[in-house]
Amino acid sequence: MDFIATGFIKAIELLISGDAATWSAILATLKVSTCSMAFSLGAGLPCGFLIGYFDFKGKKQLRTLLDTLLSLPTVFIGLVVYAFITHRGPLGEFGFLFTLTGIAIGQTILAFPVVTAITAATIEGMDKELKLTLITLGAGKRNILMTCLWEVRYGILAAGVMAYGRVMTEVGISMMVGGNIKYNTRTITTAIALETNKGQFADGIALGLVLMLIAFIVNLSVSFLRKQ
Amino acid sequence: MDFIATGFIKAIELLISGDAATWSAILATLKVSTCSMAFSLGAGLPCGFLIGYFDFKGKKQLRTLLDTLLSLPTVFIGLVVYAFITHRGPLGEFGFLFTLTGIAIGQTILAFPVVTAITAATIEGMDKELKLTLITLGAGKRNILMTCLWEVRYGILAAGVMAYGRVMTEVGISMMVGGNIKYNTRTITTAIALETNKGQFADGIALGLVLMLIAFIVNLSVSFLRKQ
Amino acid sequence: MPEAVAYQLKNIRHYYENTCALNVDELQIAKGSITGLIGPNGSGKTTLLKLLAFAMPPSCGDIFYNGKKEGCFSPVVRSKITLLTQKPYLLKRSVFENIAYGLKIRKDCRNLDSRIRTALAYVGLDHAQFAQRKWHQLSGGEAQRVAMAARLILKPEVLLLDEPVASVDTQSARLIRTASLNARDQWGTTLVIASHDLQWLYSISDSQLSISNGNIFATGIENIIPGPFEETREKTVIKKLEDGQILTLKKPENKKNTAMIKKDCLRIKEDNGSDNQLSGQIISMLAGEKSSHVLTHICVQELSFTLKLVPDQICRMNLYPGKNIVLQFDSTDVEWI
Amino acid sequence: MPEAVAYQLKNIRHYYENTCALNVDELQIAKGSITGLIGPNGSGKTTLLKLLAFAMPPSCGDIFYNGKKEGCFSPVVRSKITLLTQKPYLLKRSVFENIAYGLKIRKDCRNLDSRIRTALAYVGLDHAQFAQRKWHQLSGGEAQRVAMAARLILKPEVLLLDEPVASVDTQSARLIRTASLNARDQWGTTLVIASHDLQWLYSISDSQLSISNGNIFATGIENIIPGPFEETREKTVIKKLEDGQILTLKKPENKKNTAMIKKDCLRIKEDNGSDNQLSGQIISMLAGEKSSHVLTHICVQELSFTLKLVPDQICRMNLYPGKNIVLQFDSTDVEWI
Amino acid sequence: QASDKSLKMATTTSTDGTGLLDYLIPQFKNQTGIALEWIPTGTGNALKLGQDCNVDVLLVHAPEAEAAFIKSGFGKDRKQIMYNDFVIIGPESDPAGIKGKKVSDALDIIRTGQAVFVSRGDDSGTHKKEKQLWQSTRKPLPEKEAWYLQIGKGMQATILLCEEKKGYTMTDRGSYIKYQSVQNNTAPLKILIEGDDILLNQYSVLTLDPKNCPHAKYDLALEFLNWMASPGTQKLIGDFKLLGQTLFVPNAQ
Ligand SMILES: Nc1ncnc2c1ncn2[C@@H]1O[C@H](COP(=O)(O)OP(=O)(O)OP(=O)(O)O)[C@@H](O)[C@H]1O
Ligand SMILES: Nc1ncnc2c1ncn2[C@@H]1O[C@H](COP(=O)(O)OP(=O)(O)OP(=O)(O)O)[C@@H](O)[C@H]1O
Ligand SMILES: [Mg+2]
Ligand SMILES: [Mg+2]
Repeated sequence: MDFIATGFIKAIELLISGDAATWSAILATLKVSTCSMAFSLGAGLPCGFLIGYFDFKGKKQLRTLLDTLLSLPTVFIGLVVYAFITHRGPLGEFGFLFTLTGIAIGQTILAFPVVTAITAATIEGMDKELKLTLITLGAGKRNILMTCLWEVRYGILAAGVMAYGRVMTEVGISMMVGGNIKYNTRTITTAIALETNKGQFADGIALGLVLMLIAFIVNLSVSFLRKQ
Repeated sequence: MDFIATGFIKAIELLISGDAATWSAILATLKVSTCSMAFSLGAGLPCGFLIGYFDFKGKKQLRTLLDTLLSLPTVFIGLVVYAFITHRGPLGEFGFLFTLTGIAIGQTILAFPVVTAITAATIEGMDKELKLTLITLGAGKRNILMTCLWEVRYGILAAGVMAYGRVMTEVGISMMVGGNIKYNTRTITTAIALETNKGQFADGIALGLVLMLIAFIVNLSVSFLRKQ
Repeated sequence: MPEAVAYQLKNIRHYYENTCALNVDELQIAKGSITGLIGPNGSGKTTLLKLLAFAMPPSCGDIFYNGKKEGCFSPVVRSKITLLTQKPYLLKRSVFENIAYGLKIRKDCRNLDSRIRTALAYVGLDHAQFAQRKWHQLSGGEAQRVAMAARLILKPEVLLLDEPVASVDTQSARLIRTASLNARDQWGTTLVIASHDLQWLYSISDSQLSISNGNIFATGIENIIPGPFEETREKTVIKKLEDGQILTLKKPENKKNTAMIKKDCLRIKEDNGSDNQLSGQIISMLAGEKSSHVLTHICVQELSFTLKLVPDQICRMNLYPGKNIVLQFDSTDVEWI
Repeated sequence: MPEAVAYQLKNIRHYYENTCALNVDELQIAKGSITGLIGPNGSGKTTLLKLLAFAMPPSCGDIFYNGKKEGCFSPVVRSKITLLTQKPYLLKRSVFENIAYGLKIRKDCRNLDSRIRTALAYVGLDHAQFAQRKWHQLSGGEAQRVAMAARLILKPEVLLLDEPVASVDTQSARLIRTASLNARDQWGTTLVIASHDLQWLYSISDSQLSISNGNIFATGIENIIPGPFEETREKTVIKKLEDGQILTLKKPENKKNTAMIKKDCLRIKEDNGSDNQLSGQIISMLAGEKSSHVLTHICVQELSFTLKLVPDQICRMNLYPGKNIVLQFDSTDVEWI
Repeated sequence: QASDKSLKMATTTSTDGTGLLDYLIPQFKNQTGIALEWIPTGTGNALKLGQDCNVDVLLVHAPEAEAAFIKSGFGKDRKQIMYNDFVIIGPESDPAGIKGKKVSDALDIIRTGQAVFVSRGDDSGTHKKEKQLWQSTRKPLPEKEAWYLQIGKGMQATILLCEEKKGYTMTDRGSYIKYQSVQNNTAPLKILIEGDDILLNQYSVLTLDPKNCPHAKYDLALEFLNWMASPGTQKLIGDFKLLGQTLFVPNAQ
């Protein structure tokens, strides 16, 4: 139990003292999570919309597949990304291995099904009258997409925060693809994993608290989208 | 790249040959995920309903907090649970450490905010007329809860599969609380992490595929709830 | 023995944010009565019905049902009172399940199938054709009627109907009327019905309440003259109509800005005794409840008036819809609200 | 010069799953006309309007707009044709934003505020009071009227209205009528309007289409006698009413099971020439479009009939709502559909 | 500029976890101007990263696997740098009674007494060493036995699990000292066996064969290898202490 209390104090120390390693990890975490969220939302929202909006043959099967992709273990994604961007892999020449870019690629793959699945479910639960109303008001395809997403914004917000939580907390991809290089690709979660592995539980707790503080600030700043 | 192909073949071999270690991990995974899903749904659905259904002061703040809990790193949860159930901890006497029960406790904590947040968002997006209709048809509090959840079942299903994905893919808790003891508390994800650490990428891929196969079967079996 | 009272409302106010949507000082609704609720959009009909259904508590004031103050989840309220909402919402299941829902909640499932057949027949829907349809496979009016059937099957003590015939065809409107009267006669149900279809409402209700701006008048279908008015030097106010005709009304007490004239105070010109003489046109004539009088709608430019005429007068004056007439009333007959 | 044609429908069939909801072999709608759509619940009005709005493609058949076959997302269709849906859905934003939405899509935002003020005035809503309200802060009728304003502001070439006055008060119904006529006169808008409020519909439309079971009759407000019928030994079928009265109709051709009688073929008893003599009661009388005739509804047990009477006859026979009369028609005047 | 004077190294968790690299590498940067980044991971994965040319140099401790690595044409030069030693630890009360025994005898006692023994089971250098100890008893390796827990985790986690289970395990001395320091020297697990020859643990630096990995920075890697073996660095290693105890003994030839 002590290490939790110690962790609390250490968390405050880390932040105040401006510990370089910690701040580097915070920065790395922010960079990759921002990147992967941008890409997964950019791709996932339209995909989720299409799946939820239209009725087509094989929709149910596609949804089941999507649900299965939610169970993609992060280490597995890490391995597959590794296979592609390793020096000998098909994308080896870009040198993405052990870079934040590599992690962002993996996390995008992780977050994409989350965004897509929740968006699809939300759009599916949308009032059918909305569709008709938009068409009759003269909305084009683009307008329909944007307006529908805005109409179900609480659901979309849920998709976003869910994907964000997934990205922020994953270790497998960052570890495998990023390599956990200090001052470079070490993110907060890989740092926690490392400290824990070293038996430095208090440090793990401290870093965990730092991570949640970041998540809290981010969530707070998007909470204006919530219903008042 | 080769190890992905090799992994495919190994996955089939593992399943067919009835490899004892693999099957033990499969069983452990099924046990804890079932347990933690049952508890997190049991607690998360009502909580999510209450948060989404009622308007109360501080609701927005509570939602932000809930969103932040989505970013609880699994290792962090693992550490906290560890602190409580270690033999020096307050719940030490129950001997939950390094047991599947311990993992299930941690995973329940992991899945609970997921279920709650998505349920709340779904219930919030529900047609306000439904509430009125149920009351006027004479529904009691219990009926309202059950019927509302059933009315937004696609959203609830999304909450379920999302939490399931989270539980199935987490490593931190299983590793920390379960201890990754072979033939005992080793789950598929901890096994993947181990193989990857050993550089046995093909085995990692194979186990990942096994995990996704399980997830696929589970998702398939709940997909009857989907809109036809 | 005095008539038994189902509802008693005292000093009810209901606010949405800061605007007062309902303002009832005193209201009684008798058991087994059928009360019509008439008023323009936004006058507070739905608000009143929701309060009567105990679906939401009033901002202040007390509602007594059968002499007792009840709350939202009191068993009496939930099992005895039902409201057909203005936008009927069907549960995402079959028509059968929708209608059975209320009974299943009450754990009362004897003869489910035959009771549902009866309920569907009440609203003119064929069991074989509709029972197994999904909620989204219905036209607007059919959905409305299914929702009505789901209320009728409960044999409620109080049946509150919010625009039950809004998108329903005339034939079905007649069936719903029959079913409602039936409910009252067979089960002693108390009904309160809001509707803009005055003809239909008039044909079903014993008495009418008019609502305007959240205020209730128990006097039946009244004629409302909305503001603005101009003050004159005498103790009157005037309103100019679009074609230049002028209404003269006695001055209101403080702050009141809506005028009301009782049906009985309106006359179609026979003498020259009134200070208000308006030329208008008869638009429609409807048979009143007991065929002994005829509800006549007269349009005077942007205003519309309703009169109760007796057949005699109609024949004597050769009145028919489309005829131009002169309407008259005394400025002193106006009440301000 | 022949009248310009806005719509031309050819061999349209629309199926929901396996049931045919609409079946139109040929239909033309002239530019600038106002067409009323009349029919019982589930007859296919909404289906037809959705097809005319190109909001869904018909299962088979072709719809030509201005002589061209158009698809759902053709720019002409999307910018020129608009439909007020039966259950108006408001976007989850303010009233102002709801009404502005269509214009914003068209990137036409000049004088937004004043145009919205005008649109709100069309439907009788006050800009100051309503423009900033949220979508859920409206009563049923107010929401309906906001939806209407959102269509009117577009100045569409075609305005399709699905029960625009269903939950709207009489005063506002009149405003909507004025606005619709205005749209036709000022912008040359073609209107197709479905409504169960026959009086209102009759007062606005140039011509009426009756729909029954998905079949369209261009002949106006007809009288429909639904089955079942019993066959007799002669070449007739009969229908027994609840009180024992009997209708005799000529035998239908194969499979048709709904009878129709034109308004002109119905008479209120003066001679004894017809084989069908039904005692019924006048329920309502409405002024027709140009005040030269009166639409009279007569109820004969469970059936209702509509007649066009001239003022002359009304005065001569002393007709008024509530009066019991005898209705007659010849069995040979019946058409089968 | 940074790109031509930088190196990536895969290494085992122990060198990172004890803080040795944090102590050494800044000096390396000072003296040679080469920025070295290291990826702490299991020995198995470290070798794999070298084989795939994702790093330039390796610092590992699994002599047999290293030999095989070079033999397969993946590695070129190998230089012994230092060693530390392994110890067998267990509860202070030592219920099985192995204190001070020879390693192979102690393991036999554990096996027959079915005392809990925690194995890292992660194919790391330490795990390989442990298997070597079991082989020295000339009996088959334990696998599914209930008392033999293979947990597939890092050394610290293994020690902590061992503490919870009140069992025995084998660890490198550095990890044990670290464990003690975290527990404020009140750790319930104590060293029961140490000093046996078989318990020595050799760390080496390996460079990659440029034939296999033409893009790897062989020259810089060689510079690192030589720097590690240089007398100055060797002294630095010898001076590195945790809680006043020497962790690594330099032994470059
Ligand atoms: N949720 C709300 N928030 C704010 N104002 C509301 C809300 N609901 C209704 N109102 C306002 O309260 C008044 C009364 O509304 P109510 O729904 O009772 O009217 P109504 O008589 O049923 O009208 P209608 O005939 O259009 O159904 C209206 O002015 C309306 O704008
Ligand atoms: N989605 C659907 N699936 C199956 N059947 C449908 C569907 N929508 C409508 N129908 C059926 O098609 C027929 C025509 O429906 P439509 O909505 O066009 O009727 P309507 O004339 O508009 O009726 P109302 O006056 O009740 O609005 C009805 O019998 C209805 O039950
Ligand atoms: Mg209302
Ligand atoms: Mg319709």
